Amino acid sequence: MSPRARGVLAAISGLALLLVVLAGFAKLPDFGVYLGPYGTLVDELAPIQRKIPNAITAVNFDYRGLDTMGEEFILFAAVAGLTLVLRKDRRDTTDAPLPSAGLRGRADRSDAIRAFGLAGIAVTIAFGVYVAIHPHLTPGGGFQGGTITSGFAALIFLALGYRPLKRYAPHQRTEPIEAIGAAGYVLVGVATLAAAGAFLANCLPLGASGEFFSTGTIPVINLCVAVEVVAGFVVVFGEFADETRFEVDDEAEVEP
Amino acid sequence: MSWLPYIVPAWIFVIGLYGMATSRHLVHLILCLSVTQSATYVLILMIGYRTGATAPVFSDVLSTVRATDPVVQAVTLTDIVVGATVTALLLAFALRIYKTYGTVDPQDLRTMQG
Amino acid sequence: MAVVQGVALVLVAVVATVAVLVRDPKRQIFLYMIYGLVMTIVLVVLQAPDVALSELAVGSVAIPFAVLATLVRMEHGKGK
Amino acid sequence: MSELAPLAIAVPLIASAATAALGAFAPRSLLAALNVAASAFATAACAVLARDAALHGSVIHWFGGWRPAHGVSLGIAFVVDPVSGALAAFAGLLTTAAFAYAWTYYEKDDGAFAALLQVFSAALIGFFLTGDLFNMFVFFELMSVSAYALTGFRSEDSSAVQGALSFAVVNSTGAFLVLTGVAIVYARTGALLMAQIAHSLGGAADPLVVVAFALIVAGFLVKASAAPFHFWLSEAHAVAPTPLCVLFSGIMVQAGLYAVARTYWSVFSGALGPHGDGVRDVLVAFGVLTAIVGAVMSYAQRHVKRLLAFSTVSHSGLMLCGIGLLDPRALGGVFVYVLGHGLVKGGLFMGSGILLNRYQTVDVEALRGKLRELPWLAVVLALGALGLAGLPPFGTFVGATLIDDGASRAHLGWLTVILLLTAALTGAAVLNAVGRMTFGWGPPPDPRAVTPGRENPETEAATGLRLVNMAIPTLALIALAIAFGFVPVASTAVAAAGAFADRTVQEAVVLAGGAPVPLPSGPAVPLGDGILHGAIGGALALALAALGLFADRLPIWPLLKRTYETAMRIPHAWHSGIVTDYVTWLTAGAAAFGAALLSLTR
Repeated sequence: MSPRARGVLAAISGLALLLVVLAGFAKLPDFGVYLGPYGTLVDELAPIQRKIPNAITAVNFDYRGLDTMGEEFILFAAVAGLTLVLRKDRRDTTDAPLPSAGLRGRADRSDAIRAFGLAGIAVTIAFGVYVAIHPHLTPGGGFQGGTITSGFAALIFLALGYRPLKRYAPHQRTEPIEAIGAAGYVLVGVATLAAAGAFLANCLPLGASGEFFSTGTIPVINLCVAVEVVAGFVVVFGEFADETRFEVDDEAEVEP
Repeated sequence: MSWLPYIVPAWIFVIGLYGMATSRHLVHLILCLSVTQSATYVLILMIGYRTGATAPVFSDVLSTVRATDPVVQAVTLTDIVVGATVTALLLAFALRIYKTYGTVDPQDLRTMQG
Repeated sequence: MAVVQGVALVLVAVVATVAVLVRDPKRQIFLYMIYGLVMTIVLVVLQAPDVALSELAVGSVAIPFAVLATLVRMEHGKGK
Repeated sequence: MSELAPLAIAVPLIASAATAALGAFAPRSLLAALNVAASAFATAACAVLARDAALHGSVIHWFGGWRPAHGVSLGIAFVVDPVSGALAAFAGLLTTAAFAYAWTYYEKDDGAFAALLQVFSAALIGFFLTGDLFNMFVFFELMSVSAYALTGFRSEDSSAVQGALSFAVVNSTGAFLVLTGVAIVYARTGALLMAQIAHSLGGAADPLVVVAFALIVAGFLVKASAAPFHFWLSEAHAVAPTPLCVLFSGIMVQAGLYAVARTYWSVFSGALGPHGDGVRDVLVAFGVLTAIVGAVMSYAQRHVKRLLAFSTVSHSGLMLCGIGLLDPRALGGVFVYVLGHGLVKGGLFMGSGILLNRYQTVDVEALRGKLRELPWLAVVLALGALGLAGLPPFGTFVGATLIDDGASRAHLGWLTVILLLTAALTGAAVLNAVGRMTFGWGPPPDPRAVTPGRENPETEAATGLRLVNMAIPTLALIALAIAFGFVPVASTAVAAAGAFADRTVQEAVVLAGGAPVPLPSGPAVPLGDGILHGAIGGALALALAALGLFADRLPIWPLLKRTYETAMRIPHAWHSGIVTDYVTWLTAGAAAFGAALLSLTR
């Protein structure tokens, strides 16, 4: 199709799809009215059954823990695929250095930027870890905290440069850690299957609601998720940073 | 007529599709795909929303305040992270294609015709 | 609350439209980051703080980082 | 016994993570053994579950131990009925075969291929076994993402990455359609467990239910490569590593079809039952279109892997017709067909992999006359071609017989003819290629046509041990495909499809904890007509292949050739290789599918 023909067809069929979808949406319950028994029941039961104040975490890591396990492996597969495509390719074709500076022209990275960067990195890690380890008490968890924490790798690269990234977040070494995080989740499932007769069923003492060591298996699973998400995103950042690597810069890069 | 807010996710979904269909740059196309996906988050969270309710995080166990649906939030939460990694995977593909062909205009990439 | 929600929803639809219709990825990525921020606000007003945290980290840091790195690499011409 | 259900996915996943973590250090043979063992375990576990489900009724595993309270489900269940168990076992079997075939395949790889393939197979198994609609979506995504990564695996070949990108863009969009459908059905019912959704939907359909069904099914049809959602398939197959094509064509596409059947029968059949005729018409129409487009395009290919890929499109259309008839007998036929077709197609792809390995190309014209060096392979490919055409005793003919029965019961006699013709045409496409490659028959290619260059060989040249290693699984699959026709499965399959389609029993067992119902014995299935049909199909395939090979000796050849080439310009133009075109077709197809369902179920 010519671009014009495609544009016309896309506009017409997009409009048609919009109408079809809206025909269904028109029969949705009014906005702000939630009828379903599922969520209501979880809201009622989670604090009692799991001694957990955060019902979302209870769904994520217990009631629908299998979904989360699947999502963990989606992350795992996507990161593995990305690494495969980028790294193999760099090895095969682009060993020669590229001519000019990349995302971070080192000349214009002043001391002030470095200082802000370091502060930002510290705050990011602190906040991320805090969010990651308290999912059973407050909003947060391995996914949210993990993505925030991994932002430190991006900040190192942006504020300090390529070499510090390689030194403080060596992503080739975090890959096995990512796999371990993913495997950990499944192993918890297998262990609980052996101990309690159902995959991912809780078999640890629940403790008192609101305490750090409470809610049984949830903190364990959360830790696996956090490890995997941090490691996974560090790999993503590292791989893309590698793409903008130019040897000219590597020579002149200053350690912080 | 309180279903009118649902026009928003439907619109985002379709405009994202339109952007993909008419895209002339793979990175643009991938970001449009990501916009299309975000329509599903909005839709799902709107469905679980209840007027006047709080987030389903109870500071005290015997809370009587109504809360929104935790299931939809759990579902969306993991999906966002996954969406991000898939986007990253697609960007890696686009980059690889660029390195070979020197172009990322879908119109110029027709080696698979047939 | 209803007004805030209405405004946020309309805003997110508008920003999405603009982010899609801006064809140049170098400019689109900044609109995409704004879209991520607006989306975060929508998630907050829909009482989903957990989701909002994720969206903030992903939509405003992770994806833009990958996109910018990709675009920088593409500035330098094809390999080999 | 239900503990086996979660283990069937847990063991491959652990093997995958272990392979990824140890890939750089552990010896290759150890990793290969680990992966074959994990796949074999998963296969056996699913087979045991399927057998158990047939003997004692559905096997249910509640994750986290959360059984439904007061008829409301809190968690996720794996619900293994004979059909889902058997298909999961088949997925495991093909994975095991693929691992065996790839044993010495990627010697420079640090385990990523095996790790991803293992995730892919776990996702397939989970997809078949789950009884929860959102969980099904999760496994759908997991299957897709690992498949994208695997498709782009040979990234030194840039067209592989291009194919992977098309695949990923189109399939992700399909997944969003599914998710939107799941979301609105959740808004209506507040449930994600299929049995509970079905219970809650009751027997009434309104536009919301119809649109939810349309979106979910349209999304799954992307995976099932129904026209006009099929464009990604030939690109992904053409470039994906051969062991993967076996799984893509053998079971992944069929997983999409399974999901269509599952969605209809387990979730929507109560609500949409009164509008069954409308649903049937739409599904059969899309199925017929797919069967024809796939067959015609298959016949026009000279790249063997693309040829086989389009033939998969055609057979997927045939199976979609079988599902669309909404008849348990035809549905049983579809399940038999999945197995029969998967074995044949798997064998054919493995054969094409041997060609690629030995000659660094799968272009038919480049291989003209070369296959004489490997006569056994020519025989295998020709046998496979006849299997595609449905010649007895290949298992495909049993499935086709049952689907034909369903068609005549629905008074759609014409459908039988179309399915026979398209299947024969896909067989003819392969026979045509075999004739050219072995004997150098057929008119020479148009010199104006571009000759595809050498492809990147997937492995070191196949000599000695490696050739044997690739030949054994190839021969095994074709042999199994023939043997399968002698197994009296038809009657059991119809009974299993009946149980699969029985929503009320599923609700009682899953939701209310009722006693599982063992599989009743199925009706007798006379195969006499089917053998005749199959024989006609085989003969037609030979005739059509001969037409392609020897028509240049006919006096009307120039006219014939010109007409054919002019007519083929249209479908060739559709398959433009431009990903944005595919997104446009997907949008148009989804809109048309939804609009047709809305108007026919009013």
